[in-house]
Amino acid sequence: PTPAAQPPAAAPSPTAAPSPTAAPAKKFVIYHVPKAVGIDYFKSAHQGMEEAAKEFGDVELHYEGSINASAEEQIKVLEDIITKKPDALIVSANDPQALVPVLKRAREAGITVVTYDADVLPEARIFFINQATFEGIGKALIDEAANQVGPEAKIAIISTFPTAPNQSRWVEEMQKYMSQAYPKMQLVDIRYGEDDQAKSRQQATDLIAAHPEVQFLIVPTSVGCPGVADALEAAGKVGQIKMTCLATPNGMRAYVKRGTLEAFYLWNVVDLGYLAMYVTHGLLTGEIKPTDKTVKAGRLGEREVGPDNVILLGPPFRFDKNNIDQFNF
Amino acid sequence: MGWKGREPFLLIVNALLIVILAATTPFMMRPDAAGGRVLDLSALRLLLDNYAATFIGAVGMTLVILAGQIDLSVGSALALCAVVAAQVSQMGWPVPLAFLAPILVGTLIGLINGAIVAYGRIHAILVTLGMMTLLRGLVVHLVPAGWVATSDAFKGVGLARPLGVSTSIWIAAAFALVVALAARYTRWGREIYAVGSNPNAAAIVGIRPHRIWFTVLLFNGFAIGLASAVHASRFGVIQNNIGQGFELLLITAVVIGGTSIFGGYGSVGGTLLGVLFLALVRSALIYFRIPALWEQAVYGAFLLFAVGLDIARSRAWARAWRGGTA
Amino acid sequence: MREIRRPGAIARGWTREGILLGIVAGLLIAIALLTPKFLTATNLQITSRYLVEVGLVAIPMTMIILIRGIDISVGSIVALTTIVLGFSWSVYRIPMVAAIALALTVATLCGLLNGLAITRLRVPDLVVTLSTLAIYRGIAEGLGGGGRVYLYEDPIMRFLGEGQILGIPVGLWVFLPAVLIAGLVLDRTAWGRSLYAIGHNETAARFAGIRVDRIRLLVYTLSGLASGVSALFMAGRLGTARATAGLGLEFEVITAVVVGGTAISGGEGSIWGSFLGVVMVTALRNGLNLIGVPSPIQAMIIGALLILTVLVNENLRVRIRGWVRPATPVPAHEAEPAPAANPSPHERR
Amino acid sequence: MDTPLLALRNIYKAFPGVQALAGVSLDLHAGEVHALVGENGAGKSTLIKIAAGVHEPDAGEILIGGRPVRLQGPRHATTLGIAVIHQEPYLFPTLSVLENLFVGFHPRRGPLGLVDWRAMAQRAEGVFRELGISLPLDRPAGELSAAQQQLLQIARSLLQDARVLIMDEPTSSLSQKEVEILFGIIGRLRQRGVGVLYISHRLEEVFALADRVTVLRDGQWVGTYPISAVTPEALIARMVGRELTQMFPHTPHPPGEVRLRVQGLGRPGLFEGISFELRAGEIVGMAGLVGAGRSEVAQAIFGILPLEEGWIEVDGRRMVPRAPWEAMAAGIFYIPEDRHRQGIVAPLSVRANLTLAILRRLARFGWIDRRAEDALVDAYRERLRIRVSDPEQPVGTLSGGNQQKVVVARGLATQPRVLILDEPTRGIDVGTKAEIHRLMDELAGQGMAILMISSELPEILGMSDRILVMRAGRLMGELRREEATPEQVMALAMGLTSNGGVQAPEAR
Ligand SMILES: Nc1ncnc2c1ncn2[C@@H]1O[C@H](COP(=O)(O)OP(=O)(O)OP(=O)(O)O)[C@@H](O)[C@H]1O
Ligand SMILES: Nc1ncnc2c1ncn2[C@@H]1O[C@H](COP(=O)(O)OP(=O)(O)OP(=O)(O)O)[C@@H](O)[C@H]1O
Ligand SMILES: [Mg+2]
Ligand SMILES: [Mg+2]
Repeated sequence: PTPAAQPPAAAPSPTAAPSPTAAPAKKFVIYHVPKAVGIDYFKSAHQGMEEAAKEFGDVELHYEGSINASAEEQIKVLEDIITKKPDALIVSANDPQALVPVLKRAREAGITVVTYDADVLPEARIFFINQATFEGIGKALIDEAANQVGPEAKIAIISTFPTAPNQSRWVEEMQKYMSQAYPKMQLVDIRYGEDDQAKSRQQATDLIAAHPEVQFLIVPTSVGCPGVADALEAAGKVGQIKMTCLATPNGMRAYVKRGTLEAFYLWNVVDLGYLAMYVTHGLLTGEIKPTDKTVKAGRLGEREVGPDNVILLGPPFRFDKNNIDQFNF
Repeated sequence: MGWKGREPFLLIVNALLIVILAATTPFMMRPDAAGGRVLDLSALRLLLDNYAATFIGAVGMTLVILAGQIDLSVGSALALCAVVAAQVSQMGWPVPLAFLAPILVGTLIGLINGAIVAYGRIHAILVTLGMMTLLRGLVVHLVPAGWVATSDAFKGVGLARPLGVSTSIWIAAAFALVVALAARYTRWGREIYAVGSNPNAAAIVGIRPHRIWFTVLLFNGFAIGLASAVHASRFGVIQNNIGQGFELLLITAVVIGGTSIFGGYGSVGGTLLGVLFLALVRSALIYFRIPALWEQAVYGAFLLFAVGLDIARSRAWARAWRGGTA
Repeated sequence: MREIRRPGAIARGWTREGILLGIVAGLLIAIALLTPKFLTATNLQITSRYLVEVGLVAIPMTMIILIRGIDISVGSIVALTTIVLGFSWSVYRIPMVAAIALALTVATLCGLLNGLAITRLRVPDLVVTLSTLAIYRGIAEGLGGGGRVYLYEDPIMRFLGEGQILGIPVGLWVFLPAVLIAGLVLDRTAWGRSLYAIGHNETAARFAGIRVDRIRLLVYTLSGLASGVSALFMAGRLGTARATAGLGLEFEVITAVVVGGTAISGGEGSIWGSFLGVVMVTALRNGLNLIGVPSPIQAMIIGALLILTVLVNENLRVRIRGWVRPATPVPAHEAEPAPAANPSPHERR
Repeated sequence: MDTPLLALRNIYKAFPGVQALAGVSLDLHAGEVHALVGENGAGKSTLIKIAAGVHEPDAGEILIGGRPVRLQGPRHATTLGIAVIHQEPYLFPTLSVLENLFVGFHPRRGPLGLVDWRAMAQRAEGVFRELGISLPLDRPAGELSAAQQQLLQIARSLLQDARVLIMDEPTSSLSQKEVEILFGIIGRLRQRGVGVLYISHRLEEVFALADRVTVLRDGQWVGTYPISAVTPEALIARMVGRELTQMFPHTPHPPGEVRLRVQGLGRPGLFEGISFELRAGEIVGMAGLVGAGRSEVAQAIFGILPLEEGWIEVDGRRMVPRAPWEAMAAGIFYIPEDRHRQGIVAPLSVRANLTLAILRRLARFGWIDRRAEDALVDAYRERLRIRVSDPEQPVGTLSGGNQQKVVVARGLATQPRVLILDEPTRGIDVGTKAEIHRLMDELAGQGMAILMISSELPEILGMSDRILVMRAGRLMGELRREEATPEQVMALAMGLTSNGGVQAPEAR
């Protein structure tokens, strides 16, 4: 419960091949820096990147990150990577601002910086590959609640940390959309599971008991989602209280099949990685320029570049019992 | 020592908390269809259920602290054991084996901690600090995907409710009872207190402090193994960051329960009441609708206030005691 | 009677620091040999910034642990300081210098409050700082409202975070003198001596007229101040103020201090040791990153190395210690690393 | 006599920097009380620690019941029937008195061998009855007074039903009454065939109890004598290696102005209505039985125990000290009785311990002047004959008496205007005792006001200009040097008669 306990020396590093020494042909050295290692979501994105890298053949891709998803540790990782002078960085940022100085330094050192999944301030990167807009996700989740329990649903949110950038924005957008589209819908409480499944479970347990009127839970985090689903199962509330999440298919497959939740949302993470790699590679070869208004991305086709150099992958995807077995990430 | 221990105080505070919660929130009394209020113990049961692993871990930690040592590796050990439990259950092993495997792993970790402390002659805080990092690295390394699923049969054990109470609570209660009795009535238990109170004096009366430290760390490993089996059997998936901050939670519960952090004084009962206190306060914050942003601050203030109150009380009583009988 | 040694106070406890110095030196050489990137100016500059942030807090932490206390609220003090700094500057638009002064005042007050609760209420150190760990961070979260402030534009903050004087990061200009002064104070002054006496036997120290409570209050206040200063450098480096700053800092600091040879049972240790501990932990991480070890493996290596270092240090030291420790009578067959009788927790004060 | 219960043959033991024992032999027979005497640091405690399995001898042989044994540790010695009261209190401060009595050999019962708390309580009550004491069974031992801790240790050793009982200065913090009870018990044990090895610096105890006496000097065996064959003077000469002149070097000084006035001091439950004066150049003795509350009064004056009633006046300035440093600033210093808890900082060096209370005076701008410190340490080392191979040696490795000397030296070094000494010569050998007394006399001569708390009647009678007697937290009366007799002091202390118009208060 106290957030202070992290392994003191959990830190950064690379996974892939040993450092480039004598490559015959010039290869682009690209580091993929996720929020943290050991999370399947980023592994899936990496899979997409590898797929694209294979298509190019001239990319040496590394996967490096800290054990904990914290901006401080991510900065340490980044600084050590910059020391190695790679060609490009693909980053999912733990903090939109804290990473700015270090990424700027990277750019000053001539390194191409692209963010995906979680952005930093535009000045610190060239493109941001956006999986889905905040508005789109807020809308999808709230609509799901309205569809399942009606436009007057009493809902509650169980998020990660109050300081988590993406989650805070999603929550914001949900509230905004809710008041516009379903003025009678009511947000009863917001709780934070701190990216810890036991904590998420406890918070969910207490929340549904403390607010017996709650009908629908929204959990915009793949870490918290199974914990909340477990809480519903343990409390015997499955069916009475419904829920939806942002989560990955592999993690939630069993719950969906059991009927603990009907559907959840995400985007195709593999495609997200694929797109990020295409954009990065294009920047390195000069095929894509920072000022371009559209980019081409292999099997995905073409994507538009929005304001602030944001490239959108597409709308969020709804996973349910019928389609979940088509995905493996 | 009765008037000095924290047990009576915590008992009263916990009872008060429960009564207030029951009277003012849907904690135990929920509205029924007719508009009245009916007794419903499910929230309390779920609360105990969610903290069952904490109870078990805290009991183990109590012995370690009583003996004058500390174990910071419990969080990482919990994670490793839980991951093992999940994987074993996935491999289709029978449920009892899935329970046994994490216990074995935990005991092995305890054995290593204990052996280094006893034969390396260094304080457990140093060993377990290193172990905490090492094991967490191992867990992330073993579970690169971030999580492993538990089998349905295994999870079913955690959700089963023989005689209306979940298996987790049965296990925790039985474990705590046995350890509480052992601490008071076995030679080992008393030697733990003696070594924690004064290892030199213990050596003079023929107790081997290092042997005691070895055994409590070993035992704590066992306790963590058990805790993680209980923990894991309640989740559908086990994430590799599980148990982060567990050590601090256990230590908090132990010292709130009145055990001296320098060893030699305290009780298992106090620790149990300490865990219950922490759990109730955490939940109360939600029932009382404290905004989540201020939760931490209120929680901390509550801890400080409660312990401060108890210390003021025991000082006042000590004074009265002296004045009264002298 | 044999010749009387007159070793300086530094030399008296030297063995432990000596061995650690050897280990750290060996480690640095090993890293430098394994990766040429380690000894580059940029790398050393960047790494030294973390060193400063952890090291500044490690100084008062060493003193606190010396007197048998502990302060695990430091990370939360960092968070609160950062939030106060950022929000007073951006929301209330007060000048950065004033915001810094305000932030440092708040940090010092946090330390002072810890000290007051410990000395006045007589609540054990661990309980107080466990509570304030939650309280201070809670207030930071509450004040920050989950938001953040971007500090990167401010020149003072940028200077703290990235500035250099004579090619040496600003932080080091504060940290190294602080280490030197604190180290000498502990070794050579009456005040420093008192810390050791309190750590070993608080009652006896009190009977000798040492103002135990005032000292305790002071070291906790210092801890608050140092956390505040550390927070400034951290905020400068991150260019951001938000409530998650300093999460887990207490563990890093305590690790460095105990690896540096300070005994958590009090009375033994030194600033020099803690300094080496900080260097070791920081260099180890940085080195492993540069070598390219994946982070889970890294964590395992660091954990194992910590244990190994302490094992080697303590056991070599025992071999060559003479009477570094009291040879309180102990069974011939049981060497005792543990301290003598713990004073009763109910010891009347 | 048949085979000795315990025999030590040609024992050697060295510690870093010192040869503690060099070829010492000793045997102990059934039903015998064998006294062991020698100066501080002579090696007495080391010898019995070897017999108790605490230390391993470098060379030599231990025979128990005639059979040579190699002791594996203290528990081994215990199982062979050896019980020891160590000079340092080996207690468990956080554990109850009851538990302290039994740690290491809890009575157990049932098939599971569970600790039998009821039997423990019963046996404890039994041994307390035998000793004529009562200690609160559920109180943590760390809260007991030094005297109570010593009684606890004695009770503990009696509970072990040993054949050999070794006592290292068991009476050092006991007063006459407790000592007599202990002697009664030793007498009974002797009849039961128990052999008692008895260490004491109080020669009158040695002569009252012992059958034979062994003298150690500098770790060497000097000789073993039947008690009838030696006189106290001869014994001292053998211990010290020279003749001692005067035992209590007292020269009365004309008392000067009032230095300390104590008015109506009270802390209900501990002491009440304490009023007296101390004049410059005076040594005032404070007598009483153990637990009379003398230490408490002294500690209240020194600001350790918060006062609830009354005040003190130092050189005419009224104050209520709330902390020792406040009392020190006013010119008061207190040398505590409980050297382990309140006196030494065991792991720190002799030097650091000795100067602990005057660090500020030794410091220039906060930095300690090492030269001045060393000079001071050397001076007191010589003066009090502190036996230490190197001032950097941790105090905890000194012999008990030498630790006490360091504590006394620390107090003397503060050069206060009012000095309170609580059992200052406890555990100190006759030679140094005289030296400390000489120092006190000298300091009084220089105008210091001295209050000496002591449970040793000869010391009280020999050193004091006036004697205050306390009983049960009250001041029972005051005797002038000329009129004081041992009987009068004891009578006041035990509340038997009244003297000089002072009426004994009701026992509480
Ligand atoms: N653990 C130890 N380490 C180093 N020196 C020691 C140790 N124990 C005892 N000594 C030394 O051995 C010598 C003998 O000490 P011992 O305690 O036997 O004296 P003693 O005769 O009992 O004196 P006292 O009457 O003062 O108690 C002393 O010089 C003492 O400093
Ligand atoms: N034999 C005993 N039984 C019960 N209580 C005791 C006994 N001896 C001492 N006490 C308690 O301990 C308190 C302090 O005892 P302490 O021996 O310090 O008194 P004192 O007069 O200062 O003794 P000393 O003669 O050692 O200086 C007393 O107030 C008394 O309540
Ligand atoms: Mg002795
Ligand atoms: Mg006394």
